[in-house]
Amino acid sequence: MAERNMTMREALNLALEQALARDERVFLLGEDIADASGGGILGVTNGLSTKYGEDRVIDTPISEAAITGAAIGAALDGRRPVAEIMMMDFIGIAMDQIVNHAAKMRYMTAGRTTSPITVRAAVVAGMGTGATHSQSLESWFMGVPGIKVVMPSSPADAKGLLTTAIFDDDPVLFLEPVKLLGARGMVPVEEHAIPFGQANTVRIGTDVTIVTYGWGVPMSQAAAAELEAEGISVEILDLRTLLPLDVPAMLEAVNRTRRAVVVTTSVRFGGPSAEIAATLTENLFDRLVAPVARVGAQFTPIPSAPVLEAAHFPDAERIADAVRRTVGVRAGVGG
Amino acid sequence: MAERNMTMREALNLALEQALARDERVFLLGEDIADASGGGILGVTNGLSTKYGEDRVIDTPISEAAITGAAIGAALDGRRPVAEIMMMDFIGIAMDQIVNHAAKMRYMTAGRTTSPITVRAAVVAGMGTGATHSQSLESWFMGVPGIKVVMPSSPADAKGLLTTAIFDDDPVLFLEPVKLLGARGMVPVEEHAIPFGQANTVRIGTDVTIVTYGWGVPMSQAAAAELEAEGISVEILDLRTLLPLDVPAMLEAVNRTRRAVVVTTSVRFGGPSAEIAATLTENLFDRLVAPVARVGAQFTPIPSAPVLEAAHFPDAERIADAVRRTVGVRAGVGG
Amino acid sequence: MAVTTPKRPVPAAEQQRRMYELMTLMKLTDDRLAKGIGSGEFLSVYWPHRGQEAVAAALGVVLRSTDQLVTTYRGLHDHIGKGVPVEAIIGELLGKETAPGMGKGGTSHLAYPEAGAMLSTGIVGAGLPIAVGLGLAVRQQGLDRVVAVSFGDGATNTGSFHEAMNMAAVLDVPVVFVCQNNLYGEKTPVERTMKVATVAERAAAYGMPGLRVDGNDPDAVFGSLAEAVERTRAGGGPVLVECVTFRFRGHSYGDSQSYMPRERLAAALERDPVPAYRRRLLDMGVCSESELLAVEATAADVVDQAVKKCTDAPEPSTERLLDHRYVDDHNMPA
Amino acid sequence: MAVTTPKRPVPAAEQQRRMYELMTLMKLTDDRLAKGIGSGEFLSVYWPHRGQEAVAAALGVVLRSTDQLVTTYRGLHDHIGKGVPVEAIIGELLGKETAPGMGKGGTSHLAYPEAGAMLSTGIVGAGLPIAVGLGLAVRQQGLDRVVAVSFGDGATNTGSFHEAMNMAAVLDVPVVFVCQNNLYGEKTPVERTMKVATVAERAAAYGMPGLRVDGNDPDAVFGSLAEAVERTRAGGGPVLVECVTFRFRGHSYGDSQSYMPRERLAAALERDPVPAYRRRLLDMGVCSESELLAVEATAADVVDQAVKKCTDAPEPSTERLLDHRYVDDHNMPA
Ligand SMILES: Cc1ncc(C[n+]2csc(CCOP(=O)(O)OP(=O)(O)O)c2C)c(N)n1
Ligand SMILES: Cc1ncc(C[n+]2csc(CCOP(=O)(O)OP(=O)(O)O)c2C)c(N)n1
Ligand SMILES: [Mg+2]
Ligand SMILES: [Mg+2]
Repeated sequence: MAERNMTMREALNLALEQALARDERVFLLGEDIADASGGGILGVTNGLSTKYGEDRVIDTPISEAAITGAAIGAALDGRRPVAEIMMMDFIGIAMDQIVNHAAKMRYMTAGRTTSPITVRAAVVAGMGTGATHSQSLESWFMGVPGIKVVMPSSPADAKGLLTTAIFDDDPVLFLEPVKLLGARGMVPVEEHAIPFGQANTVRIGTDVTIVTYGWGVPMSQAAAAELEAEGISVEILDLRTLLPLDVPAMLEAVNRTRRAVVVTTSVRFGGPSAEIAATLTENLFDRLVAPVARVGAQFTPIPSAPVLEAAHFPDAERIADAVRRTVGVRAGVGG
Repeated sequence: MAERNMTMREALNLALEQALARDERVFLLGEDIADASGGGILGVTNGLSTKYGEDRVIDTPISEAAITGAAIGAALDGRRPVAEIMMMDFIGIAMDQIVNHAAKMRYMTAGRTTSPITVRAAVVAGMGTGATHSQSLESWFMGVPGIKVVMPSSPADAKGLLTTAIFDDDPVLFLEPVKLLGARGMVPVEEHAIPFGQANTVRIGTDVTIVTYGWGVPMSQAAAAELEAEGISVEILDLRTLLPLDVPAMLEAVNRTRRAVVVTTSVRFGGPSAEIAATLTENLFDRLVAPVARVGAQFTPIPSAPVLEAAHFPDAERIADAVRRTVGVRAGVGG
Repeated sequence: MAVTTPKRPVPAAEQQRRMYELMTLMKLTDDRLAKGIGSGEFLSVYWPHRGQEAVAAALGVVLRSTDQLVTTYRGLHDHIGKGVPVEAIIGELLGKETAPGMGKGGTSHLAYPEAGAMLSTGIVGAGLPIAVGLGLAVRQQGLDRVVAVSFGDGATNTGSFHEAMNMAAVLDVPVVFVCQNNLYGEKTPVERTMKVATVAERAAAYGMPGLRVDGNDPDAVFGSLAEAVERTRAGGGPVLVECVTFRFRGHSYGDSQSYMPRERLAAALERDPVPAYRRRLLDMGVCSESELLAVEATAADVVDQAVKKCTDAPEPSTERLLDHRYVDDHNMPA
Repeated sequence: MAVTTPKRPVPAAEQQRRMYELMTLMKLTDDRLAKGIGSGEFLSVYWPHRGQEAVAAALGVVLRSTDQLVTTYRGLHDHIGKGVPVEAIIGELLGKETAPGMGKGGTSHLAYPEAGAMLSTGIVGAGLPIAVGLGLAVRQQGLDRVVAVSFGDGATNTGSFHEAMNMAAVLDVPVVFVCQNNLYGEKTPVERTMKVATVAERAAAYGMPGLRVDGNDPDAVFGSLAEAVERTRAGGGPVLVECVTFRFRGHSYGDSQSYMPRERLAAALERDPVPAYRRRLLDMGVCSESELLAVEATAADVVDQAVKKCTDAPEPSTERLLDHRYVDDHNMPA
């Protein structure tokens, strides 16, 4: 397939555009997403209303519950709505619609009705936007049977996974790491779909497996590069989707390396790394030579001041430290 | 202290009454909680408006966001509001207020403002009320820095913990297991407070520790009684609060028994047992002789039909099976 | 916001008869469920609609079969009006494998899309935004379908009501908002939860017309709903119709109604829409006594047959527990 | 809903002068922050209030120091009006240890209870229910305090607005709802998000009075707010006041305003409330040119001093990261 170098923002835009072009059931709704309103606060929907009309790229009032509910209703009648919650921090307002309606609909009606919506939400971690504009709340949804949860780490994955999300027959929460919207990579130009539940080995290694996703991936790559110089060989598994969770891939990798570090930008305590670590340990108890380590954000609301925010979120250094402890190598003095 | 035999419902009512009597800053608000509206749909607030007036036991419209927000505002001015979300399933509607406002207020203002609210919510698991009236969603809150999460398993704990919740200087989510509202026990008659973050050993044992809370406690006790006959000695630790989490008590117990089973009525995957198991394993990796087992609800929306609902939720039998597997004893044929 | 206006559509005799048929079926279904639960024969939660039959019957007659309905836990009468078989309802209540949701949903989550009954919800107010989405789908597909969403007075205090009404108006979707104002939300009377005298006047905040009608009079409800539905179908945008009625058995089955002034309930029972409409049809000469008896006998028979069939039906197999969570379970947890 | 009525309170000369002082301080603060961010001197997100000074100045003068304020991310002018020191604001924006929230909150979460500034929120609409609770506390304590909550036009489409307005009316709390209708929510003009022409008329759905006023005219805003506040203080219940104004710099600093018709912005800039009020005070003889120059010099000095102090202040120590999560950290995770 032909590829082009583009940003994740452009890749997401292209996925939306190709979905709109291919299937007239697809439409977008959300706040400020039409070109008349700037084409999306982060530019992801830029140009689409001009091309596909305001009946398919719909600006809404500030009404997250109704945005989500309207998506559900349209999906119930066979449409393929892509709803935007501008930032994941606002998803609390849509929580009832997502959890009690979208996620449970198929089950409660034994498959008579379904809710194939995509809810896109930006995750603005690490950009100084403060406690109510920076949260990674994906663990809330990992415990909600009926929903799927996706977070890409590269432009190509963003495009392929968003395409899958839109045409998936179940409700999908699609999280966009704002830190990476400007990151570039080669992306298939034609429509392409990446299946859910299929983790991606973004780095091969032998000493330890880092299990991560989203912004965790480039941070882990930086740590791995640093560790390579110290002779530690790190494998990195990008989960891509948290639900479904590619447990077979996780087990295969960790069974080999026998050591694992789980990295998330979400809080360490009570965050998604808990389930990932628990699943690994349950399955590989006898193989693991060290406890599964977890690197996540400190257990605080996200501070606005840059110096505090940097201390709150994980970084390559903290990941590298966790890896060093896990492989039993202590670098330099102290440790 | 003098004690009286009473139900958990009566114990909760007494805690509310004593708080209202002692401190004029305490007031209750919620749907149908005044006596003119039946004194609470489950009877917990029965009689209180008659005694303390409708200015302190306030019936509200069906507005979970505003109920919670109004509690936060009043708390911000030093009141001690106790807000009722009739069933935990409706808490999605209040999620933004709880997570973005109540939980973060103290931190975001460096302590200048606080939100010492109590949010009471009934958890109606296992009573045939279906997917949107039966959920145990406490894991959502375990990842929210700033809130405290409480769930009692006995009438005495219910009273002592609710008293602590009301007078605690932080926001508290107080969960009431409806299955146990009618369960009886001896309860101190005078006001008493049970500190948060202090787990309770409800059964002493040597072979394995069950870590649980709420309705999980009586289910685990039933399993333990059954297992005793098989010669398996089970310790049961009732966490009482998930945040703070009494990690020292967990580690002390599991360090002794070297085996642990975590029991929740919440989903097993993505539920609270993940963090509990991960924490145990991280700290006791070298002591554990078996992986920490987790017993929870199956990963489905909660079915309404009784036979399916029974298959969804854990029960004493499934707990006993997990214990048997963990201690390496297989009872009877198959296993 | 007048109670009736002269120009409103008037039901034809055939429509009146149909409304009576539906009301009878709704009433007898409710009676049977109440009896079954009261005696312990049926083990289920149930939110009785008894007393609100006129609204649902008129809605059922006004809507086309291709129109869609969204309703609540208290909407079994709405389902019957929309053409959902009583058997499907009772099967779901009893949690049987043969029921539309296989008992997984229960009646508060009943859907029967074959009859246009798209959604029921146990979350107060939550159906309204979803109805807006169904309306959006109508608009996008250029259909002449109308979506009706039924909800209570208490629901109009939820944020969902506000967001949905506003969005419906802004997006100009063909949704008729039908408020069954039974004067209570659970155990709290409506005057304790809103400072306005009517629900209908809330429509003005969205630039939407609001009608108010006697919800115990099927002909009057028919008039208002027919006006609203046809206006909406013709592209006139969403409308709110408030139907003032009453709930005879309290919030859910077993509610002692301790909070209810005796005289208020007694007065409401005297306005019972079912016998009142029966009298009217006789007085107007729309039906003879024997025709009405036949209608009642048929309805009784439908309910009896449905109960029998459902009682005999198997429970769902626990092997089906994990079914219907996802379109496919690849790498999904158990 | 008339734009002004003759009986409304009129500001005294001293109040007018005070309003001009406040407007000047608000304007210069905004100018300085915009300059600092534009040049890269300050690294922060900022939602400029420039253009909306008249509302916040009138609110500041109408409210007593014991009254309370709830506002938003765009509420730094409201804070200034309420008496929050500019230094506290800039310190919070720069994330300094000396700031009221130690930089933990940032300006969108600023609180300064010493001046009655109880809450700012970055979640649209979320402040309204919280203001209702502050009002409830007033009622329960028998105080004669009024709570003012400031929010935008876009916020009136949120479920929070509806639930809060209704609950305020039902609980009869002393809350004045102040909508700063700047005609845009982020990049979307108000006419795309509601079908009614005014926000004020939404009050009727709650049985609450709604006023509408020219939000660029400090004297007019003073009149409406003073009327509303005194009515509420006297036990008359909550009121909604819509102040129609404009946002000069777009949604947040750096917004290119590509969505904004040039003429619309140009026309709004011509109605800039700060120079317009200056002219009026001169014309009315309330202040002399030299008095006004002195006011402006003082304000400029306050802002300069504040910037200097804040620039020199230390960053918060990362050792304080875990502080202020809970009253005590016993058994809390890290
Ligand atoms: C969001 C939410 N809050 C509370 C409840 C509990 N509840 C169920 S029905 C009901 C009253 C609803 O009143 P109304 O809307 O008038 O409908 P009615 O039951 O009278 O038909 C309440 C409070 C709920 N199901 N959902
Ligand atoms: C619940 C929520 N949804 C969306 C946003 C993103 N957002 C921030 S400000 C804003 C526009 C608010 O408009 P308005 O209420 O008119 O206030 P203004 O910014 O014009 O002062 C939006 C959509 C948010 N902060 N909170
Ligand atoms: Mg009602
Ligand atoms: Mg605005």
